Parts: sequence; structure tokens; C-alpha cells
Amino acid sequence: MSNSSSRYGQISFQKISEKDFMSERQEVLHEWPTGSEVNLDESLLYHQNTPPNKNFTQAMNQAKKEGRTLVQPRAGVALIADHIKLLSYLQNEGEADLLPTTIDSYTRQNRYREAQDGIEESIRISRSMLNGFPAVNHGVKGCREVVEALDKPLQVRHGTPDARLLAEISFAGGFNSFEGGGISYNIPYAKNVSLEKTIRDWQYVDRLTGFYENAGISINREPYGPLTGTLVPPCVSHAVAILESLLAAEQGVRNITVGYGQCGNLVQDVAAIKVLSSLTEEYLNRYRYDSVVVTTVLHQWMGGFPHDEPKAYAVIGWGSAVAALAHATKVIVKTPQEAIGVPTMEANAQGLRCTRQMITMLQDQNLDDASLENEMKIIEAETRCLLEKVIQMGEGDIAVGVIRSFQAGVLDVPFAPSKFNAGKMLPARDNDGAIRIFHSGALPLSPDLIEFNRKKIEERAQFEKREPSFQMVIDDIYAISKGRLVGRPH
Amino acid sequence: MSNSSSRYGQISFQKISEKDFMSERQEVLHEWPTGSEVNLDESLLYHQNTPPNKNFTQAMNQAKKEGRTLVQPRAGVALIADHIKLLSYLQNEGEADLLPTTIDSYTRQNRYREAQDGIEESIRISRSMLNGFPAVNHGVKGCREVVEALDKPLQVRHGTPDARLLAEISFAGGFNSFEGGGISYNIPYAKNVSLEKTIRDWQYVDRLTGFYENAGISINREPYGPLTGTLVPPCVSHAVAILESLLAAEQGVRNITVGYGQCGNLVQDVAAIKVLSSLTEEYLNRYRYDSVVVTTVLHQWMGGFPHDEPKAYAVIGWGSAVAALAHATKVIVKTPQEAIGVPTMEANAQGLRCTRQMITMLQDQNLDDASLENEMKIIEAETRCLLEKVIQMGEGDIAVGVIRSFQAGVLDVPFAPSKFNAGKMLPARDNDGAIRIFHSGALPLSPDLIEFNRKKIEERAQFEKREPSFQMVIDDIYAISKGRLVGRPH
Amino acid sequence: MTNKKKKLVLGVIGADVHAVGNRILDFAFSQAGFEVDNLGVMVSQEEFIDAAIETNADAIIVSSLYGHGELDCRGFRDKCIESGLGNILLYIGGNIVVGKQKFEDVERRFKDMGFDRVFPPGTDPNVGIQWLQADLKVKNDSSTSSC
Amino acid sequence: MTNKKKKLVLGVIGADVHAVGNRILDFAFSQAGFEVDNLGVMVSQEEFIDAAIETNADAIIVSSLYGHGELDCRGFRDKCIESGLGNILLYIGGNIVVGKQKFEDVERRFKDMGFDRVFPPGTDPNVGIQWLQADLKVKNDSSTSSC
Ligand code: B12
Ligand code: B12
Repeated sequence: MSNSSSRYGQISFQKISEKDFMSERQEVLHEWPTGSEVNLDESLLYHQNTPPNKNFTQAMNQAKKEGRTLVQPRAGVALIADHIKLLSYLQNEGEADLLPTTIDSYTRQNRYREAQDGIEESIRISRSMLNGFPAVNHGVKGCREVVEALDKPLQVRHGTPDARLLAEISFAGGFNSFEGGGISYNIPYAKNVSLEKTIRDWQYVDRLTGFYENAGISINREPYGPLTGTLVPPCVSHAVAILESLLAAEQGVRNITVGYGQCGNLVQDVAAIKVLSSLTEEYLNRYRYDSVVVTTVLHQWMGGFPHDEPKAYAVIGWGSAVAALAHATKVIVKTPQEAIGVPTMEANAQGLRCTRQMITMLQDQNLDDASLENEMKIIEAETRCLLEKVIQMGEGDIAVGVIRSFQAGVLDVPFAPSKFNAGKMLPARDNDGAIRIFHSGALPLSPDLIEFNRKKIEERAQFEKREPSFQMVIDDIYAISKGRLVGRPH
Repeated sequence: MSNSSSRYGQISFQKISEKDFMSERQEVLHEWPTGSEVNLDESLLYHQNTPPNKNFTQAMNQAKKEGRTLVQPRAGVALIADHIKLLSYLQNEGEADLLPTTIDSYTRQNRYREAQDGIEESIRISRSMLNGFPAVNHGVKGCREVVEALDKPLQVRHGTPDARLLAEISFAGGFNSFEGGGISYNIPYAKNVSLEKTIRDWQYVDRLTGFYENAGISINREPYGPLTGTLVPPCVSHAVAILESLLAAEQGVRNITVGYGQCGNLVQDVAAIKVLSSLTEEYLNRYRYDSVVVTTVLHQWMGGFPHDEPKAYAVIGWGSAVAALAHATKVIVKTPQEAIGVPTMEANAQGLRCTRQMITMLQDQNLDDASLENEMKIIEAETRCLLEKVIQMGEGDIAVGVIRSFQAGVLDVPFAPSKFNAGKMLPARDNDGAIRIFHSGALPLSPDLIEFNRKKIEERAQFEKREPSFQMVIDDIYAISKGRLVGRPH
Repeated sequence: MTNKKKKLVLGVIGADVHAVGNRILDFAFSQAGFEVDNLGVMVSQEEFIDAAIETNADAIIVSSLYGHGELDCRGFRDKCIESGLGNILLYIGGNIVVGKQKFEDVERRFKDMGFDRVFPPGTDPNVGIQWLQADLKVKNDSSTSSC
Repeated sequence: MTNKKKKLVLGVIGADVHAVGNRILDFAFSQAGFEVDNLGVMVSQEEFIDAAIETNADAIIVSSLYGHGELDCRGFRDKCIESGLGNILLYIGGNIVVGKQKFEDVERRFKDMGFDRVFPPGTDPNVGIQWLQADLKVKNDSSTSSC
């Protein structure tokens, strides 16, 4: 609102100058009264005094070194005291390694007024009327209350297209990890917001992160991997994660966790995590961001869940198994109440403990599948097709490349609400349950990759004795909540 | 009790003659009053009229053909009406494919008097005081009441060293699948009963099964795979399963389901199921029992469980995943209350539904692991070492070979209560969690296999910076109930 | 007029971006013979009402998945009445409140707000279709007789 | 006499064959400095009592895992008294009843039967050891003063 549209017109990949950044900060901090609580120098000092057990980056790097998988929930409620109670429970009874603070949907849309109503209503009826923690409204002081009450590293998780003020307040409030990115928090989370705007606004967030990094305060950044969580082929989310990593690194971010949402096929999922890690490093090195440390996160099944809790446990367990076998650095946990609504703290801790059991049972095991290498080659080749085209379309500027690519459908996320997403590509599962590309739309896959995908879907269609169609896709969307992976007919 | 010891002295592999069998039957049926309810001819007619949806063999063979995994619980309570209620619930709410009737521990020890007390006490206080269904006491009529109240195939599951009367009554009562064997229902389930006696008594059960088969009534037989359920190396349980299959086939059994208890390491478990199936067929063919149909069953983790239900779900989920990836013909399900006690029917159905979700999610997936082939070779070679030695020691008679082998410790089951088991072999997990042989005792493994096992444990010991010792074994026994697979120090 | 397709306005209310169910509802209602004006996600009360007026709709089908449904739906019926839509058929479904709550309570609260039918999480679209067919026939008959 | 090792009779009662925990208890109690006479699995009340008399034991440690503990333990204390063992320390642990029951109720039932200490499923052997050390010192002191 307070940003001139011309600024977005001039979008470029390059690091925001300190001058531009500082003047923009003044605007951002005026968006809501709590912005005035932010004082950068004091905030740096605050972080310096944060004990090491709360250092997010350190926890991730340590886990990466040891090949362990850390366990993290999602959680957030309207009021500070309740939020602390919730997170303490997840820390103590849920045995979480990393803690979240999930932000409510009004804050995500910068509707701080409505968030305020939600807070007041929640106080009035003693029940959280918000689906998350309204960090901006609670301000720096409120955030620090939360951070100080807990013993584990804390991350802000949200889905906010314009998260500039949220980042300012979160970082000043003591959080040292922040999820999101200009693509991943737009396309699945917004309808009318242009990519020019969100990329630029997230360059600000990354610039702010870089500022902290430069001052010796490590803040972990996590592009949001699963996108719409619904039949997203690995190459699409990988391309987005790598592009957001490059965008972030240019602004000075040094600790990046790239993410991926479980697809459900063991081999595809393990292959995807392995490729995600190596390919992100490769592209970062190619652009000479050598000092960036890359870690990975697997999100347990992000699509529709079964309603029955024992069945939900199976889905949670399978996601945990995959995370462990792929040696993802962390896993984001679902709960047995996923299909119903925001979980109780007990249900949330149950999901965590189920995950913990599986992760530790499997942590010494490796998957050394013969098909794994094949699948890795496919995912890598597909992702490269997308990335190289984006780079080419940017004519020297990756930010520009991203925007043109979405316009052209070169990047295309299935089932996305954004009107800036083409929505031409259609995915479906193959006969083994791996997600393949059924209609490639304008995705710049090489002919042999398109042919590979076509064949895989064709194989399934023959097995099911029906033509590939949108009904097949619908069947796949419902499948897990109905107990299967591949949505077979009737 | 009613058997002359000389009969056991003359133990041989050969099919029991019809004359001997029939005269023995008269003794057996007199052990408890309900024995008089058994009438073979009437019973054959009864089975002929059993609808196909209750045919156990047919369900197993169909699943094998389709590569699907059927789901079966364990369950049994003292009283008929309660037992029917329980099984109906597992069938309808638990979505079980196959139903069990788990027999109580007094009946398993032929203590029908105490079982009767248990029944009466259960009626008096309206709570099952028995840990299973006392089928002998309830008699043929009682069993048929159960079978007729349900729509799925029913199996008797127990742990009875002398199950002759139980088999007579169960078969006449309409059950068409029967678990157990002369080795597997002795060594883990008894203390003082000789193998001569149990092998002979189970030859009777198999002879009875063969009698039904001969009359055109298929009765599925399932050697009990997991033995003590505690760190049993696959080669040991495989050798027992194959020997029991041979013993059964000789008596005329035609439908055999060989079993295996999940060890916890994915690759070892999938390899084990694959080898179990192929090796059983190979040995059956070698002895010219060509018409025997072999199917497989994976038992979810049979050792100590975690107390916390969400953690128990993870263990259940992992067992289900392994069953699906190995394409076992069926899976026997644990419940979230396993560590506490006989589960409520709700908890039992929860375990079933968690399993169902995992099985169907994974049913189209295959594990094509590069290490799988290696592991299969190891398990196969180890099992062959044991089997060939048993055959050799029998000097032409496998039954004799089994008895001499247990005496010599050539067959040796860890943590078995039986005094006829050497208990010299000690297993432990390797660094990836596969179960290896730490002290081989008198197991007749080739020097290179002993060396392979030694190296694997040595690798772990070095990693853990401690010597292999009994403490390591204890740590492994506790590990899963404490959330891990390998029992690491502190 | 009984042969003409019934018209529905469909959308996901508030700041809610859950797009998958909406796309399937669109497909399912269209297949079932309704004329669907799908406003997609992030639809305000005003947008629903404007669309209903414009298309002369027989029903407004609201989805809410993200938990803020209760806040987002306040005063929806009043606004319908103000805008002259009166007792147009109002349906809502999805995960319409925060967390796991007793559905009878939830249903009552939304009926008090003026919704005609309220559906619990994960309701099959066909259930909605059956109710629509029943309700629209009734509404149709009664409205022709009362006008 | 205080330096002499305390003697325990250990076993799994009834028709119960669960051998694993028994083996670990044997190991743990021995490590903790007790002299253990382990009768293994499937031990009758009479066998426990005979062994206790023979070894002049300080305590009988009963395990029951398979669910029939309640039936198997009836009259155990009476039989101890009849046999002249009087109030010898009687412990029981394992999965001592059928199914999941409120532990307080279970504990009361077994204490009424004359057991001195009752332990819930999965109790760490060390917990037993600590109680034994406490109880045997007390018992020891009181028995020397009362004899
Ligand atoms: C995929 C998903 C997402 C994706 C959505 C991508 C996209 N743009 O579409 C992403 C990851 C972006 C996302 C984001 C969020 N989500 Co979300 N999401 C889900 C999830 C897992 C599946 C939804 C889905 O696609 N299901 C498949 C479709 C086919 O089913 P459906 O949506 O339920 O719709 C069907 C039925 O409900 C019914 N139906 C719907 N409306 C109506 C109306 C009528 C009249 C009838 C008859 C039927 C009907 O028919 C539909 C078609 O079959 C659900 C949980 C679940 N269901 O398992 C959570 C869930 C809906 N999300 C939730 C939340 C809270 C959020 C977030 C706030 C983030 C957070 N805290 O994690 C943000 C919200 C952002 C925003 N502003 O909206 C909560 C809502 C909580 C509540 N109500 O208490 C849920 C329930 C998860 C949970 N248990 O916490 N989410
Ligand atoms: C392995 C196992 C078996 C194996 C046993 C092999 C063998 N011969 O040892 C097999 C498969 C043969 C088996 C058979 C049966 N089992 Co079983 N089995 C188990 C299981 C999974 C693990 C037991 C184990 O070894 N745990 C590891 C050891 C280290 O722990 P532990 O045995 O609990 O012992 C420790 C503690 O309890 C404690 N402790 C024990 N006693 C005492 C005493 C004192 C004073 C103290 C302080 C501590 C203490 O210290 C021990 C060492 O740490 C348990 C369930 C579980 N715990 O997860 C069921 C379980 C014990 N079995 C059970 C049952 C019912 C049976 C069967 C009747 C068959 C059936 N219905 O499935 C038969 C019984 C046969 C018989 N006559 O006894 C039930 C008992 C139900 C109940 N009490 O309500 C259980 C609880 C499973 C269940 N939930 O249904 N079983």
C-alpha cells in the first residue's frame, strides 16, 4: 500500500543498497504502531545474548553434521500466555527439537485491524478465534516474552506475501529463523498480489536477514517448499526453492533450509531430498555464494488427510520414515487432527512423539535403492530444464526471469490460487504412486522428459483401463484421505 | 499325559498311518468332555457349506495373486458373546480382512480346569479374566457360534505345545486356519516339554489337516514365525519355518503360510520375507511336495513396545510399511496398547486402521534396493547352513534331525524359555540396526558367514566405542520401547 | 422455468486461499447440472452478494477452510437481506471453525447466523448436491407461490 | 550379617513363558549385589515357596506378564504363612492383570492379596532395586529387633 508501484516495475536481482533499504525501513515500521518498538542496534545486542541452545542455525548445522533429523511442529494461537503454554507443552511433552510460531491468516494478509479484533474476541470468549499468533500486533515485547519462556530455537512460520513488518518485529523480537519467500509465499497464499511486489518485498526480508548476518547474528531462512501441497511435482518446487535461495543469498542470507513436501512414493521422496540439497548447493556455487550453508526440510504429507486418527498416524508415520531415510535435516510434523482443524496441544504433541519414534528408529538406516539413482537423474534433469529456462528468460537478471517465467507458464504450480500462476500444467500419479506431469503446459521440459512422464501416466491409465483425465487427478487428490496413494477408479 | 513316552521315542518324519491316527484320535477326544462333540463326517459337511467369503485359503491365495497384503489382528476374550462382539467390531470398525481367535494361556497348557474357573470368574465379575478365548471349553458348538456370527475367514492363534484337542475342536467348530508347529509352539512357549512330544503332537495336527485337505476341505496352516520375538536372526526363524513346512507337508498339509517377525531394519526385513517365500518353496519342491501353496505373513514388531500410544503407532506404522514393501501376503497387527495389556477392542481396531492406511498407501510401491540383493544372499546362505546341517544330522529323517539339532545347539532360539533350547547363541544389532549373530554358539554357519556377522557387530562396537557385551544386547532389547532401534550407550 | 439450470455462486470466504476443494466443488456442481459462478478464493461477503445479484443466483455456496469462518461470516445474512437477496439459500462447508469442536454446536452457531445448511469437515460434494436438489425444488415452489 | 548379600527368589508365575524380562531382572539384581535364585518362567506358588525356604531368602520377586497374574497369585501370602515364611517380602511386577486398568485399583487388589509392593507395566528394574534396598534394610533392622 505504501509502496510506489514504480519500485516494483524496476525489479532486479541485485542487492538492495543500504540507503534504499534504510529509507524503506522507515515506511515499513510505520505500517502498524508496534513498528516503533523496533531498534536494530538494541536488537543485535539482544540476539548476541541469546543462549546457544536457542540458536536455530547452530541446531540445524549440528544436525546436518551428525546426519540426524530434527523434529518441528506447527503451532500458534491468538494470545501470548496461551501461545507460551502451547509451545512449552510441545517442547516438554512433544519432545520437539525446534519450535514454531505459526502466524494467523489476517496478519499474513497485513490485516492487523482484523487481527486485533480476533485478539479481543479471543479474550472475550476465552477461545482462540485466530488460526495463529498475531506477532505484529503483539509487537517486539510480546515476541520476546514468548522467546524467553522457551528453551529451544524458534522460527516464524506463516504464508505472508508482504512479510516485511512481520520480519522486522520477529527478528527484533528474538526469533532467529523465518520461513517464506517471494514466490512460495505468493503463488500458494495469494490471489491478486503480483510477483514483482512479493519478490521485492521478500528481497527486503532477505536484506534484513543479511544485515543481521553481517553483524554476526545468524538468522536461518527457509523458502517454503511444499507450495500448494497438492500433487506438486518435485521439479517445480525444487526450481522455486533454488531460485528463492539465489534471491536470498544475493541479499546476504547465509543459512538456508530448502524444503520439500512429501509426495508419498518412497523412492521419489528420498531422491527428491537428495537432489534438492545437491542442486541448491550447485547453483549457489555457480553464482559464487560459496559461504551459504544449505540444510533440508521434509514436510510430512501436505495434502488432504484422513479423518480417522489411527489412519492419520499412518500418514504421519510414513512422512517420518521418509524424512529419516532421506536424512533430511528436519521434518515438519502433522497431527492426528489434521483433517479436522487446528489441533489441540495434546494432538500436536502426539504427532511429534509418533514422528520422534519413527525418526529415531530409522536414523541409522539408509535407502540404497537401485531405482533411486534413476529417479534422482529424472528430478535433477527436470529441475535443470526449468532453472536454465528461467535464467535465460531473465536475460541476466534472475528476478526478472522468475516473473517472465510465471507469465509464460514456464514455472507453474498446480492448484494455486494466484492469478499470476498459469495453472496449465496438470500432474497425476504414475502406477507406483510417484507424481508425474500429465499435461506439461508450458513447462520447458526436454522432449525425452515429456515422453518419460507421458509413458509413466500411460502405464497407469492402461492398468486402470481408463483414459488419463481430470477425474484421475481428482481421484489422486482424494486418495490419501481415503487410505490410498494412487486414486484408482471406483 | 495320555501318550505313551515310547511313541515319542520312535519319532519319525513319516506320515502317520490312518490306523495310528484314528486310534490316537479316540484318546485325544477324551481329554475333555467337549471332545465328544467332534464328528469328522458331519464336520466335513459343515465346511463344505461354509460360504466362500469365509475361506481362509482362498483369501490368502487371492491376495498372493494380486500382490496385496491382508490385515489381521489378534484378539480373544473369555466369553462367547463378548468374543463375537469383539470380532464383529474388528471386522466392521477395524476393517480387518482376516479374523483371529486368540486362545487363552490355560488352554494353551491344556489346563482346561483352570480355563473353566477363568470362564466362571469372568461371568461373575463381568470382566474377562482370561487372556484369550478358551475354545476347548466352549466346544464345537461354541466355536460355530463365533464362526457363524462373522463374515471373514477365521484362524485360531495360540501357542499350544499340545494342540491336538484344540485342533479337533477348532476344525469341527468351523475354523479353517490354524497357527503353530512342533518347534515354534514349543521353544518359545514351553519350559519342560520335549521336542519329541511337540513334534509328534503337531504331526497329529498336520495329519488332521491333511485329512480335511484330502476330503476337499482346505485348511490353512501357519508355522509361528517370530518365535520369542526378541532379536531372532532371520536365518533361525526361517530354518524353523521351513522345517515345520516340511513336517506339515509330509502329513498332507497343502496350504502353508510361513511367517517372520519384523526385525526393524527395512532392507533386512524385506530381504527376509522374499527369501522366506522362495526358500520354503525350494525345499518343499526338493522333497516333492509340489502341490503345496506357500504364502507369507509379516508380524509387526514382536518385542517390547513403547508405552506412549503415539510412539506405538510409529512402530505399528513401520511394521505395516515393511509388510507392504515386501508384499507379504498378510500382516499381523499390534495395537497402541501393546506395552500395557490385552487391548480394548477400540485400541485393536485403531491398530488395524493405522495398518490399513499404510498398507494401501504403499501397496503400489516396491523396494528395489541395491543392498537388498546382498542381504538376501546372506539370509539365504545362513538359512541353508542351518537346514543342511539339520538334514545331515537326521540321517535321513528330518524330525530326528530337528531334535538332534536343538540338542546340539545347531538350532538355537535366543531368549527361549524351553530347557530343550541351548540358548548359547547371542544376537545383537549391527550399526544399521540389522540383527546379526554376536556369539554364534553352535550354529553351523560357514566361517565366512561367522566372519561377516562378527565384522558387522565390530563395526557397531567401534562406532559406539565399547566392547560387544551382554549389556549391548540388553540395550537392544529395550531400544524400541525407548524410541530407537539400535540400543546405543547411555 | 423448471428446465433451466439452477444458478450457484461459489467461493471461499475471507482471507482464505485453500483452492483445491473449491476447484473440485466447481467441477462437481457443474457436472451435477448446476450453473456455477465460481469466484475462487479470498472472496468477501460483498463479492458474493454482488455476484448473486448479477447472476440472479438461486444459492450462495460458501467454503471456509482456514478457521476464520466464524469471524468472516458474521452479518452475511443481514447483508443479503439489505441487498434485496432476502432468504436466498446460504450453504457453508469446509473446516469452518478453529480446531476440533462438537459439530452440533458449530452447526447451531452458523444456523443462528442465518445459514440454511452447514456441513462438517470433509463432506463429500455429493452430499451438498443432494441437499441443493432438495432445497432448490422446495424453495422454488414456495417462492413461485408466494410471489 | 549386614555385609552378607541379600537373597532373592525370582521367577515368572503360573503358565507364563515370558522369558526376556526375567533374564534381564536376573542380570540387574545380581549386578546390584543381590544373590538371585532365578527359577525362570512357569513357576508355581509352591516352587517359589520351596525355593525361598531352601535358600533362606529375604524376598520373593514375582513377575507376571501374560495377564493371568490375578488368578495365579490368589492365596500366595496365605501359603507363605502356612509354610512358615510369614511376612517375607513379596514383590510383583510386569503386566499383572488383563488389559489396561487403573493402576491404583490394581495395586490395591494385589496389596489386599498380601503383596508388599506392586509395580506397573514396564517398571525399570532399578526402581525395584531401590525399593528392595530400602525395604530390606528396614525389614532387616526390624526383624533383628523383634526376634
Ligand atoms: C492443502 C492445505 C493447505 C495448502 C493450500 C494450498 C492452496 N492454496 O489450496 C496451504 C499449505 C497453502 C495451506 C495453508 C494454510 N492452511 Co491449510 N490445509 C491444507 C489441507 C492439508 C488440505 C486441504 C485440501 O486441499 N484438501 C483437499 C480438498 C479436496 O478438500 P477440502 O479442502 O476439505 O474441500 C472439500 C470439502 O471440505 C468439501 N467442502 C468444502 N466447502 C464446502 C461447502 C459445501 C456447501 C459442501 C457441501 C462441501 C464443502 O468439499 C471439498 C471438495 O471435496 C487441510 C487439512 C486437510 N483437509 O487435511 C489444511 C487446513 C484446511 N489448513 C489449515 C490452516 C490453518 C492453514 C493456514 C492458516 C496455515 C497453517 N496454520 O498451517 C494456511 C492458511 C492460508 C490462508 N490464508 O488460507 C487448517 C484449518 C484449521 C481450522 N479450520 O481449524 C487445516 C484444517 C489444517 C489443520 N488441521 O490445521 N493449507
Ligand atoms: C515378547 C512377547 C511375547 C513372546 C515371549 C517370548 C518369550 N518366551 O519370552 C511371545 C510371542 C512368545 C509371547 C506370548 C504371549 N504373550 Co506376550 N508379549 C511380548 C511383549 C511384546 C514383550 C515382552 C518383553 O519381552 N518385553 C521386554 C522385557 C525387557 O520387558 P518386560 O517383559 O515387560 O519385563 C520388564 C518389566 O516388566 C519389569 N518387571 C517384570 N517383572 C517385574 C517385577 C518387579 C518386582 C519389578 C520391579 C519389575 C518387573 O522389568 C522387566 C525387565 O526390564 C509384550 C508386550 C510389551 N511389553 O510390549 C507382550 C505381552 C506381555 N504378551 C501378552 C500375551 C497376552 C501373550 C500371550 C497370551 C499371547 C497373546 N495373547 O498374544 C502369550 C502368552 C504365552 C504364555 N503362556 O505366557 C500380553 C499380556 C496381556 C496382559 N497382561 O493384559 C502383552 C502385554 C501384549 C498385549 N498387550 O497383549 N509374548
